[in-house]
Amino acid sequence: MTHQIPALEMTGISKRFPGVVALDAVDFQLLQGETHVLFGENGAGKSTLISIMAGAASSDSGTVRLAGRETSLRNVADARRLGVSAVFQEFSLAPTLSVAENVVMGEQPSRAGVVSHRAVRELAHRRLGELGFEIPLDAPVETLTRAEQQMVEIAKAFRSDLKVLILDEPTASLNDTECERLYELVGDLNRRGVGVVYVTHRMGEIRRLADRVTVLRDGRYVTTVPGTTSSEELIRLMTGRVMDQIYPTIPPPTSTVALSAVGLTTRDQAVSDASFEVRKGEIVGFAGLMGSGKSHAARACAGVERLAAGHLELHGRRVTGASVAQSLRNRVVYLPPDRKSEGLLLNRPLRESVSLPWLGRYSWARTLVRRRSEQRDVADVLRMMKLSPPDPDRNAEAYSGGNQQKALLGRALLRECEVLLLDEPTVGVDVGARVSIYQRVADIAEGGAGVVIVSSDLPEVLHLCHRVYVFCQGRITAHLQGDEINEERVLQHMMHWDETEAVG
Amino acid sequence: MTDVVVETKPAAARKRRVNVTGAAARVFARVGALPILLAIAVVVFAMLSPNFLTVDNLQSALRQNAYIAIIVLAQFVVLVAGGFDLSVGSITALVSVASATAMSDRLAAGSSPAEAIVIGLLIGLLVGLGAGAVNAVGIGMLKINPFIMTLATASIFAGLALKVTAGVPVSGLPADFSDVFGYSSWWGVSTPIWIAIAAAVVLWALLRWTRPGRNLYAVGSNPNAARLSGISPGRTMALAYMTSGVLVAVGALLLTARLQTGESNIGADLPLLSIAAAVIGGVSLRGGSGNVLNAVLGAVLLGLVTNGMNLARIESYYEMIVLGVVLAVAVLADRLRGRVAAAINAGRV
Amino acid sequence: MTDVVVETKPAAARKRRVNVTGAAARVFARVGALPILLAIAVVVFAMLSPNFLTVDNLQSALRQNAYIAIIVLAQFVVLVAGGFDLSVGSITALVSVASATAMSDRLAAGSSPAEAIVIGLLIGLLVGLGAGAVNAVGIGMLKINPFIMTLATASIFAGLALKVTAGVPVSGLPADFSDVFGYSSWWGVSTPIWIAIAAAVVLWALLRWTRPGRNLYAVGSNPNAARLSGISPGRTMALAYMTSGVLVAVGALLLTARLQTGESNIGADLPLLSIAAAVIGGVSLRGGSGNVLNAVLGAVLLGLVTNGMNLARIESYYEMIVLGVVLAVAVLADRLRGRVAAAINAGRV
Amino acid sequence: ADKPSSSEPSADWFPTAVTVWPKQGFDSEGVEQEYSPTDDVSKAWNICASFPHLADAYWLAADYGVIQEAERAGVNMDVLEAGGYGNLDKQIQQIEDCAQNSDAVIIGAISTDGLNPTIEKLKADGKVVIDFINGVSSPDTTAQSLVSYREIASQTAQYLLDTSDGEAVTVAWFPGPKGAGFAEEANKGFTETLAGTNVEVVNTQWGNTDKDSQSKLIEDALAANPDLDYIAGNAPAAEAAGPILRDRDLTDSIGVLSYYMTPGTYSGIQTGSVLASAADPAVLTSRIATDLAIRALEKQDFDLHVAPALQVIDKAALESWDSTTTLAPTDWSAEFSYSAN
Ligand SMILES: Nc1ncnc2c1ncn2[C@@H]1O[C@H](COP(=O)(O)OP(=O)(O)OP(=O)(O)O)[C@@H](O)[C@H]1O
Ligand SMILES: Nc1ncnc2c1ncn2[C@@H]1O[C@H](COP(=O)(O)OP(=O)(O)OP(=O)(O)O)[C@@H](O)[C@H]1O
Ligand SMILES: [Mg+2]
Ligand SMILES: [Mg+2]
Repeated sequence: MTHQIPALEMTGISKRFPGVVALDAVDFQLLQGETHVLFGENGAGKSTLISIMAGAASSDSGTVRLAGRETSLRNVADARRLGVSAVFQEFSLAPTLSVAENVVMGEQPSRAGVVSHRAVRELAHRRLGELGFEIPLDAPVETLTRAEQQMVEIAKAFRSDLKVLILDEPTASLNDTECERLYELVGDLNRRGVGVVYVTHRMGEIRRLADRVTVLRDGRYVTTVPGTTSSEELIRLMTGRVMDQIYPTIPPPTSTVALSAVGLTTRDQAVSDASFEVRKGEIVGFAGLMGSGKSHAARACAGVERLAAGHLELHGRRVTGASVAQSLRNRVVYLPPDRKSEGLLLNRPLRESVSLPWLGRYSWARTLVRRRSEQRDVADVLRMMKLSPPDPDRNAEAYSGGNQQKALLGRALLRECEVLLLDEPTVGVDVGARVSIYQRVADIAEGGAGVVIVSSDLPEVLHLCHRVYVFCQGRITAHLQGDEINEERVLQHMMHWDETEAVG
Repeated sequence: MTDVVVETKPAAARKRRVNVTGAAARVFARVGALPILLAIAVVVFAMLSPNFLTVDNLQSALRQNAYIAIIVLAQFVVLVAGGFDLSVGSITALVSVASATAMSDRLAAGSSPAEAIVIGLLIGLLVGLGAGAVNAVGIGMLKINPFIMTLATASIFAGLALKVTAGVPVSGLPADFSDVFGYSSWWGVSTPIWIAIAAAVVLWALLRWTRPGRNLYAVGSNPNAARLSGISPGRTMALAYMTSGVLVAVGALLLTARLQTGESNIGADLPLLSIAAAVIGGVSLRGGSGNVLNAVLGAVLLGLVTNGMNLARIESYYEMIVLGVVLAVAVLADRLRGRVAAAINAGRV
Repeated sequence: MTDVVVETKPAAARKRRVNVTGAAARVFARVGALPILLAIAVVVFAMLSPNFLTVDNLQSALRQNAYIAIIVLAQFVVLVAGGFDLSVGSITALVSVASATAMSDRLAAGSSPAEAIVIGLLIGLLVGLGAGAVNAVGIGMLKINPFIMTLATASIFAGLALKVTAGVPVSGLPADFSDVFGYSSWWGVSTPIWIAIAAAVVLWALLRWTRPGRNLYAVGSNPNAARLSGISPGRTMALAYMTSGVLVAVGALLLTARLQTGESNIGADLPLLSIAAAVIGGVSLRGGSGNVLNAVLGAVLLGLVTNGMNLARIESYYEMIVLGVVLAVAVLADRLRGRVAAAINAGRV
Repeated sequence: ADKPSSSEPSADWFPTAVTVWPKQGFDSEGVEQEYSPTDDVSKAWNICASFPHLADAYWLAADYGVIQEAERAGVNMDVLEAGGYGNLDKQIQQIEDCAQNSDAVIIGAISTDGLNPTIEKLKADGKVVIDFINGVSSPDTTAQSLVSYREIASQTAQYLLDTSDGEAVTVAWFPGPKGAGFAEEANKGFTETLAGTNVEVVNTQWGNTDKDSQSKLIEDALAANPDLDYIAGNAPAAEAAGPILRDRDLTDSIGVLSYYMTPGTYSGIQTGSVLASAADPAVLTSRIATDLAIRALEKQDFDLHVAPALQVIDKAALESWDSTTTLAPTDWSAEFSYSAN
């Protein structure tokens, strides 16, 4: 492999955005048949570099060579023609179109200019099949869950004539089992000589996949190391600091019940007959495969989903059917998993997204906004979350994905809560920031709040939670605590709900 | 909205209720609000006026609305791509005066009627294409907001049409033009209706079976996603506006044939009317969805309601009020359909 | 679009060019397109007509546009919340005839002018609020698409206004009404201008300093996010439409005072005009952004251009064309600003 | 702007038969007499004329009238149009703008009452205000040059009574846009005259006076009343009726009447598709309006309300009728200003 021409080579790539240098003379080299991980903190410039490779953005300076030839990629179509294809961090799906249409978008199989709908479905079916994803081909994409959308997104990039495949946090919303097939496919591609650029914050994925790792920090190239480099070393390279431990020690819970749900069934039947409770000072995990109903169970607790049956109690007080506003007044807060569609006010200053539910608390007579104290508190929280760049008055859409996620979490930390329901809280957040987030969650629990973590990231659930409820097909299939919380048991209950009796 | 069966009822009564409303709900969810509203309109107006449900009247109502239906198709194409066209009315006027001027000039210059007609048709289509191209450049290339761009060109094209004619109808068109394109009929159905049907079928096929057609939906649904899939949203949008311009020209030519003159003050209502018809036909103003048949049905519904009210001699104030109510109800009913479908899916009906 | 300095130039020339265009670009990027376009318009029209740049004319142009500015504010509120209001014109007509009818009836029934005026104002504001409430129910509660709902109510309200007056203007208003609200002035500036300024300031304060104001932006920006934060998008939207209705009523009352009659045939251009002014003022049609000052400046720009063209005796067909071009250029310039800002950032200017 | 018009020589429109009222409005007793414009114009006055719109042949004739008369008399003329009958507010702006550099304003009003404050202010500023064609209720106008639409529609109705000769016949009536002053007036005149006669107005359809809208209204009226005898209404309705009736072979059985004249109805009368049309001499009205403005500015004697004589024109009358009183020449294109220099 020594004299091989690199599949992709970038030199001196720079890119500025208003107020930020996203990339500063970055070099990057991708060999044929290797998986090359891009690693760096949130806002380090990974996604920006990737958009330039994929033709989705232009660089201010620098050159791109594909298979040794200098090329200028003016748009995605150019890149695709040269065999470069990408899964972007933010979904790029057409919500009103079907899954099949989305998978083949831009390259519908056609004969003599006539699109064959049969061929479209076959191609989509094959792509999804290769990845082992089972998604109804005719469902409009807007009706899918985030995880399913992620799968469609991945399927779009797996084309037949690939030379370079770029994956920007493709598994952020998938859980381990669902990721496995993807890893295998990446391996297959490598063997066929396809170079894969892979962005991830999950150390496990680096272990599993990386041939080499390029580290970026603050838009600058730091170094490229072999994939076997230890996690501690990678984190040190990324943050410039040594990080001893990711997960904090979690304090023991109290025995007072904060929130309890009995026989919860949602209107849309996504959850049926689920009973669970959260105690003060306790961190409870909701695990489950995609579409298992874990999110909907959490949403129902915060008044986001309407109930068909069952009831909810907060500190022994009935709060069944409370609206979102009432829940917030009861200090029950739900953070949505999809920061773009349900979380942030994208074209408003980031500050406003953070203080949104709490505006009443920052107002005289709940009407006149005290802008000064709002600004101060939001700035404090975001500083603590290590927002980069630390300027809450930039529009939310101008932040990197991970930083948007931090801001969303900041929303929950802005005010003290009784019950905090975090749905996929650390999607796309870098390891360094995750440490401080986990620490905050532990602190909040210690402060007496009940915390629910809904997550597809199994390690997160395993390490952070006192107890775990496992969901399958809308029902709770297991209730694990203490030593019972381990990977095999959780996985087993996720998939075979009939083997164990539903827990009441 | 949908009645959920309450738990306390005896099971038998419950069962029956489910069956009756259930069947109705299922029909509703299947066919949508539009055919039902059309049926209601037909029944109501048939009761209000004995002349409504005659072959003659229905044929005449459809013929009157044939060119509107074509312009609704033009609007439809643009809406699917996530655009908006407020200039369809002005383009109609401009095409009308341009083609009429061309025909009457040719005729005056001694051409044969057939030659004059062919040239007039060509000029009309070219003007429509050109007007569409202006929109296309502004929206597709310069990325000016479609609402503003077409509002601007609406003003510009109307100014041009007036400049050409000073508001005086252009007369002296070949009689054949009007006879063939305005008043002839084949197998008992008049030509404008045939042309509208042909336009709808062609457009349907283009949107369904060609790649640019599919791209239109993709761009309308999420331009950024389309871009990241290698589709140029700008170029696709430009294509939509040019197609739209040509379709408007077809409608305008039919109208000119019916009026027998080129008119600069026609079409003022068309922009909002065509959008309303398309939306009633289930097209989303956010782009990326809608089907040709329903858009045409939307135009037919509005046309029949107006015709019916005219026949029933409803006072013109009330006509305005009724039309407003029909619009709102049609869209509301479509929303309701979504709910009913969801309820059926959730097994609650 | 933005001129990027080419590499081949000698360094010295390059440097100078950067400084000159650079400074201009920086100013442009800072203040935006609107003030620059306003300045250009003023200079051009001052050259074309000696009467343009007189205190009298500017005062008169502003006074003429004061009520339009208020209606632009009404449109602005709704646009910020992610809505759309095509009924502002019809509400204007309805408020005008309703308040005029009330005043002239009171006066005829022997009330004092002051009493009649107060009642007329109240009725006018209530009708505006009521009309806004109809839109609010349709859009906020029944979730009918704003475009269609307000198109429907535009037709309904216009029908009602005609029904109330039977097409005949309502005269016999108290002279004081017109004197005070249409023609008086304070410190040399006429009352309608003061009222427009007051409305703008109040609205600005409400949007900036109150929770409902902030909620408006949130709902406009992302209704789902707002909902998950305990804000009801429906209720917020409803609030926007009711505020809008009241603002339209204020504008309509001023207009009625200037006309001294209640008229059903006013405001036909207002819906599109007000949206155009707001968009020129940088308001996004996708909701969630825009500021009051710029929206008002947008109205002023359109008003001054029309006034200037009238003074410069530009042929009215060309006026339509020029107005269209100004619209497109204003929006294009605003887009350009973003690019220039980006280029400055990238160190390319 | 001073391109010579190749049309009819513009000098010989006078003397012409007019009715003169001693006061504004139609309440006083009118006197029939001859009218000639003043030949004593001391300077090139600045006059502006405001139209509701300039998008049809009727207002084009008015445009022709004011521009030609300005040329003949040697004064400056500016023409403004408000873009339609829904835009009263815009018309006021235009009048205020143009009044700034005009000595006199000729107003074709969108609204009978809505311009009163504007006119009051113009008067206070010492401007001459001539009310023409549509009519306003303001007491502050200097003079009026306008015919009564009520009268003109009434004459149309009278013609209908005469031709139907006492038989019981039906007519569908298309006055024009609801709420527009001229259409409301015409509606009164038409229905009043036919009230209690054997002519029954079976269908009244209001609508915008574009040919497209009128065309639909006619088709619907025909569907509603299959055995209709007459169609009467605004000029676009009469124009639109031609092809529709021919298509249904009804040209001979349904008579078409218009209450004002346009080139379309004129050629309709020639070809027989229109039975008759009232001729409201828009060109003369406009010329007289211009002359009234000049007389007032010159401080000469003038009449407070002048209206040219009305006529209903059918094929028989067409021969002897001078179309230049009513229609702009076919080669006339809209002019927005004339400057005398
Ligand atoms: N936006 C949506 N539209 C329609 N159905 C949905 C939507 N979101 C979720 N569902 C359905 O609701 C059910 C439960 O979804 P939920 O989001 O609670 O699952 P989840 O376990 O959180 O899955 P994921 O890991 O994908 O987030 C699934 O059957 C899914 O199909
Ligand atoms: N559209 C934009 N406008 C302004 N600034 C932007 C824009 N997109 C990205 N940036 C800035 O560029 C920098 C790099 O962002 P990028 O998205 O490449 O980070 P990333 O490494 O992918 O981070 P993450 O791990 O959070 O996804 C960030 O500081 C971000 O704020
Ligand atoms: Mg990223
Ligand atoms: Mg979930």
